[in-house]
Amino acid sequence: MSQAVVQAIIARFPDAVVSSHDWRGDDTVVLRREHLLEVARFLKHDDAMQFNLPVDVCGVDYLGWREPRFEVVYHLMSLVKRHRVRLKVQLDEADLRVPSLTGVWKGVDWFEREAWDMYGIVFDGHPDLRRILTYEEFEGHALRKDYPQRGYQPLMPMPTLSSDLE
Amino acid sequence: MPTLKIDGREVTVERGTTILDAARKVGIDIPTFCYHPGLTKPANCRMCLVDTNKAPKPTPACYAECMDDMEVSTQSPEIVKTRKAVLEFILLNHPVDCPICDQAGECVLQDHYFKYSATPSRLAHKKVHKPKVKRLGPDVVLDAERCILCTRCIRFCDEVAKETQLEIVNRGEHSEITTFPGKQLDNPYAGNTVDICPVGALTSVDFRFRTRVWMLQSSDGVCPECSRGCKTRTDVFENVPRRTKPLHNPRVNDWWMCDEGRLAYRDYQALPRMEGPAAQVEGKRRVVTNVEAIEAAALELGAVAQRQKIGVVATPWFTNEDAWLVAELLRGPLAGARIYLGGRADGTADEILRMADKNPNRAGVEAIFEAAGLKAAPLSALDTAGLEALLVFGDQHALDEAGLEKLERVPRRVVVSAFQTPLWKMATTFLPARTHFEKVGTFTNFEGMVQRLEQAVNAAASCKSYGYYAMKLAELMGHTISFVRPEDVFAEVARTVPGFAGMTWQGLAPYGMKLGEGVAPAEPPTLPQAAPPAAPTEA
Amino acid sequence: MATVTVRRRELDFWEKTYVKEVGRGLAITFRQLTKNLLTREDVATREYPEVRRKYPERFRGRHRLMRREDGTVRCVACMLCSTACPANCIHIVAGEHDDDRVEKYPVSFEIDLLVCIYCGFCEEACPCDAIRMDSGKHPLPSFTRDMQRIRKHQLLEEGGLSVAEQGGRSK
Amino acid sequence: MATHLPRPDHIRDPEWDKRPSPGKGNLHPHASPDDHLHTEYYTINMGPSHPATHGTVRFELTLDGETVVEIDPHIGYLHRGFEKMSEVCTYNQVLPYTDRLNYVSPLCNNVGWSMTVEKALGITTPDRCQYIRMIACELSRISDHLTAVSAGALELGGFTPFLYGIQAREIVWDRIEELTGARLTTAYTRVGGLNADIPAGWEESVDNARKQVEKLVVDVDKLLTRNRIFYDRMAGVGAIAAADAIDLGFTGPCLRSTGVDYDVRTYAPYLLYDRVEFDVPVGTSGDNYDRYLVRLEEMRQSWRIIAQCFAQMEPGPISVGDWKVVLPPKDAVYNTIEGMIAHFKLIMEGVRVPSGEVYGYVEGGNGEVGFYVVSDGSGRPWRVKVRPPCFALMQGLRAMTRGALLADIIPTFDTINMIGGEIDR
Amino acid sequence: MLMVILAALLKFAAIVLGFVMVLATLLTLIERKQSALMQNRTGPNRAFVFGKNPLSAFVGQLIADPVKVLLKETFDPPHADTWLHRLAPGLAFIPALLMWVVIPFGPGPVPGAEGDNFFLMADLDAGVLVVFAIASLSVYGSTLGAWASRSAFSLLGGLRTAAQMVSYEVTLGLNLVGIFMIYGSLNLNDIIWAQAGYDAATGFQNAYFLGFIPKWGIITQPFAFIFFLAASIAETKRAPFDLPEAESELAAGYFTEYSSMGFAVFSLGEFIGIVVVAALGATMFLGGWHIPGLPIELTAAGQPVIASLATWLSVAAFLFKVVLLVLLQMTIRWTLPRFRYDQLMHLGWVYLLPLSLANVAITAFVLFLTR
Repeated sequence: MSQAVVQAIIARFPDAVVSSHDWRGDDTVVLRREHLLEVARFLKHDDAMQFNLPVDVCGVDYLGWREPRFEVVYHLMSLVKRHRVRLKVQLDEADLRVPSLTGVWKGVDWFEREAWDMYGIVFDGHPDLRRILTYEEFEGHALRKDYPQRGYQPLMPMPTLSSDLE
Repeated sequence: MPTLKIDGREVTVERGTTILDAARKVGIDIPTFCYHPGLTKPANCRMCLVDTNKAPKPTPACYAECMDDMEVSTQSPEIVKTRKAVLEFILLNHPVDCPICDQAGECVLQDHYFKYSATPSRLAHKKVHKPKVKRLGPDVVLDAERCILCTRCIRFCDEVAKETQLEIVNRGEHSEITTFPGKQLDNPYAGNTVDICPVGALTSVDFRFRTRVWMLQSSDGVCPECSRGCKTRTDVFENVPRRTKPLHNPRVNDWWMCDEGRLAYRDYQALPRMEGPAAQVEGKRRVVTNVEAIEAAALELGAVAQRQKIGVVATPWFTNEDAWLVAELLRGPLAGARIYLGGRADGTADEILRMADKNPNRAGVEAIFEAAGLKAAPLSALDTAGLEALLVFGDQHALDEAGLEKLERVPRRVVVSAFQTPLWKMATTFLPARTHFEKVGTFTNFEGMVQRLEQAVNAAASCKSYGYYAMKLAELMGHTISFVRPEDVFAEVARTVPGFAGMTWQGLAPYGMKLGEGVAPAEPPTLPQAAPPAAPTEA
Repeated sequence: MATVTVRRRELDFWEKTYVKEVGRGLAITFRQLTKNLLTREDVATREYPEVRRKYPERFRGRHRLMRREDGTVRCVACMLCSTACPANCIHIVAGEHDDDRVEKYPVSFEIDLLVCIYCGFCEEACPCDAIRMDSGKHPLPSFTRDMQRIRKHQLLEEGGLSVAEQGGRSK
Repeated sequence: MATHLPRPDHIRDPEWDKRPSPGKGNLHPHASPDDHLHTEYYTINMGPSHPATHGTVRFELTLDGETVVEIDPHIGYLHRGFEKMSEVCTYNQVLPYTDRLNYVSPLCNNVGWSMTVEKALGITTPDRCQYIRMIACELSRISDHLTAVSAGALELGGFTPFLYGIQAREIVWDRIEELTGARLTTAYTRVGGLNADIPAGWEESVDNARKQVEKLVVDVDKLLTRNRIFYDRMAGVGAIAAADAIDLGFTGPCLRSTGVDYDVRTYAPYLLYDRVEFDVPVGTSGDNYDRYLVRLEEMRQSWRIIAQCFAQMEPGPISVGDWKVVLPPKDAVYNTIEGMIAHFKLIMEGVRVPSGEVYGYVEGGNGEVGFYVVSDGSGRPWRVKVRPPCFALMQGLRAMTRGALLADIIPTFDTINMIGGEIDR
Repeated sequence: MLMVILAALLKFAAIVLGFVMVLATLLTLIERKQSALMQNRTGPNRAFVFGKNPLSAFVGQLIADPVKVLLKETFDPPHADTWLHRLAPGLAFIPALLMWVVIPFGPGPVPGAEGDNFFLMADLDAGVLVVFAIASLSVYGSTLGAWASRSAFSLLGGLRTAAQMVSYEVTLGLNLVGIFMIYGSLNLNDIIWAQAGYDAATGFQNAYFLGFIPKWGIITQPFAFIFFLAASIAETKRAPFDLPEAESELAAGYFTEYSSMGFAVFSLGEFIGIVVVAALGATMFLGGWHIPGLPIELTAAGQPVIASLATWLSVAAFLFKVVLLVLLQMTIRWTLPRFRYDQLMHLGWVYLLPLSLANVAITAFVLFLTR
């Protein structure tokens, strides 16, 4: 329905878009990291876009399925135009940084903190990038695919189950 | 070289290729029941029917050969309907047995029905009843009601095991599999019939009702029961191995393995495991911590000034990594020690898979020791005269009473083993080891095939691999080697042992590599400089 | 469908003096006080061990195992319940039965009620009407964790006869 | 407003963006109302075990006397790894876990989850199923709002209205129990349908419940709404402007209280919300009092919707009939191998969802509950992300309470209606 | 002299232990029962001592509560000043008891006549001032307890207590000024007699307005009564003025860190405070032991039988009025939400205090006109 948004992004930022699809009606644009910030500003401030509601930000780990390994997914909505869009930025494990959108929408603050906490994705320019759901002493990032389902933490010592040379 | 189109995709194949193989080559899956790549093709289940322009009726894809200009359709409405009909026919007399059937979860019938039909039953009559629990042999039970008469088991006995033991009796819906009168399904490969049975008609007495297959966690391994080294899969539930199944490796074992290897996992559960390290404390043997035991072992070995007075019993149950680390120990701090290579006694062999040498890695250990310049005598030539200390690895040594007595005469006896054996009883210092289920590493079979072993079971924290102990002992005796992952050790093996040259850990998947098969190294392999034997430590 | 703005008035003078609303509040609470002194109509509490609520038919309570007509347990240890269980609280050990028609039965059947989340998936997953959660009974408190692991015989004590036709054999 | 303390304008704080990251000694320059007095800030921890921090949360408060200089909410005390657990569960097995997200309106989460998976599957459930889901959602919403309203009263010291509200909630929960078999851990919907149809006589039972609940709500209303003590505690407190609320990602009653009529049920009608008549109440000033009034009104609208659903509902199937999605009927499972196999496959492997990603969202008790699901084509989700509405609301708490009094945190925190299960997952 | 002291002590023991303590203890339970009924609940009814009936449960609960509290662990917070921490509940408790010395429970001899009032421990001319003097001491207990607990929440509660009690004492006192002016005395005994229509100058006369409305304080000073009620609830730190212990903000305010007996003594002190202010209110505004229609002369003279009957009836009337006021306080407590701290101060200083002053001024003006 609002494929128009995707088209507008592609038309306006031809270099920024890696790919796009609208599976099951969810319009999705995969962006290059360098262009994320300007696309976000465009989406928020352009009269035809007006994406004023930051719905969700999260990370996804595709370890063992796809390359690059990580993705940051933004869900945005416009209460004025009543359309939605999903932005994605693909990130390589070696360079897990993405510009923070806190300057565009204040509401992504905690969501970005959560993505940092769960995946270790660094949001450049975030004013207060701390862990949010886990605690400061937590080691590793819990939602990564290589974090075990039953992980143990320094504050909760449990027997190690490693297949290392022992 | 016929070129044909399957579902619109063009493919060129060798003459004589079946449509099924051609389709799988381009990634189109055609369901089958009776077809097995390792057996002949009777085309009796009709599941693989496809439409072709060369025949007025649907053609069995597993049997029909490709022809030029053939156009095959695996998804036409006609075929979809045919498959549903075949499934309905097969299920017509199939009992409502999933809850008690061991195959549920890996049942081809379940998969195909759910994928290709998933429509309700139209049966309005009684199902035909046949014998339910019929023992065909020592390890195989038949449920005739569940059988879909694909004859895979019959063909397997005839073609692979070369012993004609099974047949079909009666006709029509009363047909059933049975053994020839007076015969039993007791050939040494009988367990494979259970594996290849697409439904739950043949089940293993050993595995029957123990657990459900979808709860199992599998890990690839190598069967250690003989030097063939069949590629296997160990299925584990709640950290206990529940069964061993052969995996396809065309270079070693095709799809099969012998029952001996298949059921051997039980022996490891039956043997009493020893998980407590022990050492002499004030003249008595006590259970100590791992670190203390290793230190005690290092002191005992270090107390012997002349390395010639130390005897070392190595085992062909080492992984290549263990062997390399032990070789480092023997080349460095224990250089000059008298080395024996033990292992289990020879057993039966046949032309199919089984080898006489019942140890998994003799070839690998020998190659690595040779590269390290170590000479190992067979255990049969054991001579402990004049030895002051003994370091014994492994538990499955062919040692008779006399041999044990000879060992016991040595005053200091360090034993590294996993189970409670006579060796454990006589050890002055005991270090608990891991079994092959608990290790990551590689085995080299009699032909020099190097295959990877995954960890199937979590070991107790006190149990370590042979290589770890060798590494720690060497470290305590002045020769520091430090590795964390077995992969890293293997990389060293590949670098320093000629036969392994060019092999990589990743390169071993899926079917392994043969010694000498890797790319030759650019420069001759160099062994790391071995430390001179450390000065004897005061005991 | 419309958007309505909620009614929001500033307080009037009497409301601002507190007195009016305090009086109105007191009237309500006093009304309930006297009413509850006289009748128990509005009283929502129940004197629990003596007076028990009748649970609705669908109430998911403690599990029970059903029996066949001959009194044996219907469960054939297919372990679908422990598979469907999101909390992994069902532990079954299967065994081979002497009777060829039964073939498989649970040697032990344990449910750890401390882990159970009472979602009812086991009941839904059971392919032979063996496990049900319609006992209408609460899990009971206990002094040890082990007492919360209810065993086969306890589950059977609650269990009744199930005459659900099964296996299509009678047809 | 009866207050003599100068109150900083917490509608929009221009210093927000320039604010250094919180840390002791790095405080807001204008936060202290009494600059001429020499006062020392002091920090206290409110929670995680504190009567007002239900749901377990901790506020790190920097106070100047009783004035809040800085508030730093720490969440995560109820973090159970829902998203991690979901990755090893089949799509249906995730369902009981969704009960525990917003545990005062579990059915909304159930419906949201099922609908998300159905969206990924590309299937639509029968009308009757959708009507029942709507009724379930609305009952849930009523229980959610009753909780929020009455717990708010409790926290302001009004124990009696709290118990009236809870009594009303009990009545609603009893109806939910009749429908689902459990009051709170409902696990009612399934991918592609429902666990069971509505029980006999349930319509009447719900209607009785409505009468009782409305009577109790009237009492609560009388005890609170026009009472000056309550009014003064709520009105003008915790106010937020519409633009800020949107920018912070607010949804649900909290956003509507600012005057924005965003309601998923009308913006993107799911289920059959486009076939029923109801109003979306909005507030004017976005303060606690508006949030309270909006919730009261939404309860009334929910009863309206329920009545219409019952009137429009017709007999019919409650699940899609496809055996690849929903379990076959028990009779087919017991007696035919076909049903048995389908049953086994669904339990063992779960519903196979085509590879792809969807974001499904419904109007939960607190606002838009979203589920972002990435599927790799197997029976278990690759990644599940919940978009909990109060996550965004809680990050707005700072904007709503800085410069207010310690006591103002309480009603503001309450009207946000933070649910630990949802925010921490 | 010794005898006088002994008699006073005995009287104190009898009245305080026999009435106040019992009533306060009962109140802890009555409040729970009453609030339960207001909230559609049943309330405590499980602690049976003899048979399964409500009375048994009532008595049982009265026994069970103190037993339970006594068996709890006494906990002193680490780093707290242990001695002050333990002393504080006593400091809060004792003043509440002491206030009883000047409150007359029943009729004594006519003012000016010979003899002591049996129902009064200390017949002081400045009786009300004693009450205030003692009441202002109780704030020390709360603040000391709060301070000694060494907890941020306690401290906030303690500070609030101090501020609140200091603020509302002013109002409380001012609202009684009108009464003093009308009835012309600070002596509580005299005030009751005056409400009953006794005039020191003219004897009994003009006992009722319009012939049936008693000349009680509530009639002559209606606004003062309302203000007094509000201020007295604030004095006892009960909802809607329970800021010092505001549960949702400060956990339990100044006694957050108390357990076992310390906690019990604090809460018992609070209940005694409720009874005290109710008694003060009954004395000042509801005519004390005066029963409208019952000629007060009967208690003073005539046949001993009738006199003692009338006396005891009056005592009962006093108790009845106290209980009534107590129940009113409790109903209010369970009906209303809580103020915010600044609103409370605002109410006290901006509304109640000026209004009370105005009330005094108007009373003075009216008195000036009428006399």
